[in-house]
Amino acid sequence: MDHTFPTGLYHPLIMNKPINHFSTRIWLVLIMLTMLTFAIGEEVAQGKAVMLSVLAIAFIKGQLIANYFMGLRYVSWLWRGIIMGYFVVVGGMVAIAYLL
Amino acid sequence: MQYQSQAVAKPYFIAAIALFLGQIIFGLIMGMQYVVGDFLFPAIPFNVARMVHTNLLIVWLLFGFMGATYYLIPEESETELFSPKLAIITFWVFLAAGAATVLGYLLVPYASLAKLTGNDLLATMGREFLEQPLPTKVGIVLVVLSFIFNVIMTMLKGRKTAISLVLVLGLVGLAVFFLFSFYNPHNLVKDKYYWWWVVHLWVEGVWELILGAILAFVLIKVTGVDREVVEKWLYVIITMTLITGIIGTGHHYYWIGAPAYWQVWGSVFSALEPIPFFMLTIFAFNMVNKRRREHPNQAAVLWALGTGVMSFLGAGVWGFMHTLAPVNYYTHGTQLTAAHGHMAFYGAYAMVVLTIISYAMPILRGRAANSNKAQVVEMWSFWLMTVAMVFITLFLTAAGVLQTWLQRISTTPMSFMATQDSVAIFYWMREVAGVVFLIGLITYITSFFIKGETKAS
Amino acid sequence: MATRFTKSMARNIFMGGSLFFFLLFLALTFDTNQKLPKRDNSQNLTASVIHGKKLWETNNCIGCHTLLGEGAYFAPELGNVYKRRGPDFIKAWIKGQPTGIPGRRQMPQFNFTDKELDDLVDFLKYTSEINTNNWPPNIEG
Amino acid sequence: MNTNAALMNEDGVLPAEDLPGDFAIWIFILAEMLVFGVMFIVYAFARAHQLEVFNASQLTLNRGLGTLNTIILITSSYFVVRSVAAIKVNDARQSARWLLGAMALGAMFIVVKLWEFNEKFSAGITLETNDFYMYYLTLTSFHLMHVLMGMIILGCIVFKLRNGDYTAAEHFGVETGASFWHMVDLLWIILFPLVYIIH
Repeated sequence: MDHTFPTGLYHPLIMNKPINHFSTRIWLVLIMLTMLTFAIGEEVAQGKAVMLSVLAIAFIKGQLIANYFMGLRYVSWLWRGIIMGYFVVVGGMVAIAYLL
Repeated sequence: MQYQSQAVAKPYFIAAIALFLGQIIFGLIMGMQYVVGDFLFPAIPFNVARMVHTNLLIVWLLFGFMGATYYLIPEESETELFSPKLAIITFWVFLAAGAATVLGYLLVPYASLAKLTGNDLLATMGREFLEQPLPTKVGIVLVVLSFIFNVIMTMLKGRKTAISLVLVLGLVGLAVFFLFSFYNPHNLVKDKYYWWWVVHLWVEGVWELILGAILAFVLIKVTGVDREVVEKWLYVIITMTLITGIIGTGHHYYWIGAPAYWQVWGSVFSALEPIPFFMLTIFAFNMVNKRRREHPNQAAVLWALGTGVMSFLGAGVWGFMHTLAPVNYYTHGTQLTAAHGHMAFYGAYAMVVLTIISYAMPILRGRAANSNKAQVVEMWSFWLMTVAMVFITLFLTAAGVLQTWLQRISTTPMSFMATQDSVAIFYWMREVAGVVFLIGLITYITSFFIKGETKAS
Repeated sequence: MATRFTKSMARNIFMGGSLFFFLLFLALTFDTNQKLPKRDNSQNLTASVIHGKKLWETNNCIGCHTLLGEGAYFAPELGNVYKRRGPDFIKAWIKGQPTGIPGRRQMPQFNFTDKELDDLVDFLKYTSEINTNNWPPNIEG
Repeated sequence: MNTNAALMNEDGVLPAEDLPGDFAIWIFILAEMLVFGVMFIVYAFARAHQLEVFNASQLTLNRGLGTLNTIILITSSYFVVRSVAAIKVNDARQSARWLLGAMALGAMFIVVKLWEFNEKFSAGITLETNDFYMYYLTLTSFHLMHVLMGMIILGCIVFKLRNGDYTAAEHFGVETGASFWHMVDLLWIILFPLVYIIH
């Protein structure tokens, strides 16, 4: 299959440190969200609000990984939609099972 | 035909169709026995008719697969077959072994057959679908080994394509998993556990590789679509097949004594088994829509598309219907299983063999395609058989649902035989549909004898 | 530009993915084999049960009946027949075949000796004591 | 080629790109996600049937180790991002180093997980103990096998990087493997709160 490489690949920005700092920032956010989930778990708090907020955190983390780690941010909306839809459907079904 | 040695496929195809006819006749006998219990008793008891019915199915499909392989491997490898002579010898050995086995079933009481054929040395007989006497089983192994040897030697000296690689993987898997038919532990649970390694890993595993390869080959030929495109989709589809199908074996382990966690593994993976079949259907239609040529053999195109649709319905949808453990708890071992089995085997394997026969047979007989007249008759046979099979499946499904209700779910469950009497009407209707199927098959065979104007290949 | 989709990658994923799931299947099989002794009633595999199983096979009982739901669907489930009917009924039934009632499904006469009948019943008793996760749903099988 | 592009871009000037890695791995990723997704849903509904059993057993899990593993896996994913970034500027050596780091983290994940399993096994817990432990062990060990598979894939890529098979212009395989590794991370992101936290 014929394939060309984007000129953006050699974009001078890529050579710059700040790019990596950006993924580092995402990483930091993910770690903080993980700690938050852990803290909620240690509180042994029960209830719908807790359950929903933990799921919401998972959703955010999933989006961050999909968009910035997997690199779907600038890919066709279809793929982002699939991943987001996946989180919505699975998370939604889980929520339904817990709320029932 | 591009290579002289492809001609060895012809006797294989003819034998396949002849045995197919036999299978259907015995199917009709069994269908009759379902409603008129003492029909042909004691000449042909039900269990004998069933052995013949199912064993003929397996044997004719194997003949079909072998014929298909002998036809497509030289063309894919772009070289003559390693040994056409060996192919002919194995043909006659296999045919003789098959015929002797069927005659044995029909003429000798099964227990005597077991004694005569050395079942005391190594007890392998008397398990569903693996009823063959020991010498036949050994014969199958030898035939398949010589066949695979022949095919691999051919491939080694020629071009290696994805299609032939997948086909050979499927055939090797077929041989390897058949070896479990020799393992028959006293422990019934283990016996059943590994019995499925033959049965399930064949039909929901390696046979699907063979199916995919044959279908991909025919699609390339009749549509002229780029090989590269077809082959990478072939890989994707069979990947899906194996990742769902292998662990999907678990849907047979719910109630035979295996641990309860199989209900989760089996349900989850087998619930996804329709996906590869769905992809196969989409793929087949896509390829035909994107065709770059109008192949004169439209009957073959019809069979190819039919394989996609019917395998999706039979194996995919009808399989899914009762594959989840909570559902299967009630439907396990009812007519629903029979309904699924009929449409899946017809839709996936019978039809793919008929597809390659439809495509290859005219070429083997020296023309690109049959005359228009012959093709019209063949298409009629396609619709007759396919529609008849849909109705067989629907009637068996109705019988199965009612049976499940009366015998399993109801708070006052009826006995097995009382239930059978209550659903007899559906068995009658199934038998009628079966007769239509036979008419379709006879029409199919007739189409081979219809002359008319044809183009040279 | 188009998304790349190469045959070699598709092949690698096929090989790797299939191997992975096959290994997983083997691992589950290994675990199943470890767990089976607690479930499969194999402590009761006496010589007579083993002989009974052989009789079951060499007379092709599975050609009409189901056993734990597997087999032909022409005649009743026998995995729990021991619990449904008891030993004496089973023996008397086998001896009394075929019924010869016109139009009814017929079971052949196998001419078993009394010892053979005992062995068959032992096999069916052993089968009925396998832990099948409570299948069948009721005694009718 | 887009992981980095995505990262660098905060002003959205780049046009839509193609998928990072081969289309075939994405089909595979979707299939895997589907399998896990169905299992997650099955778990949630099975729990609804046996609330007490699930809630009681869930509290015995070691949430600290679960969190540690989450951090390990997220960090390994980050390393993989850095590896892809490195090969895009043609630094195969650095790219391989990041991947080796990710693999080391993967190994740590496995060690922590086995430690956790060992805790449970020595407490006499098996697949058969109750439905919660059955799901817990099934889901986590199934995921664990994916970590292992991911490590093998990363190992192959390291081998090829060292061989000089990948460059800034041709690093398709690196992205393909990276996408798979991120998926393993992504699934854990759901699995961890679902099995360890939410009750």
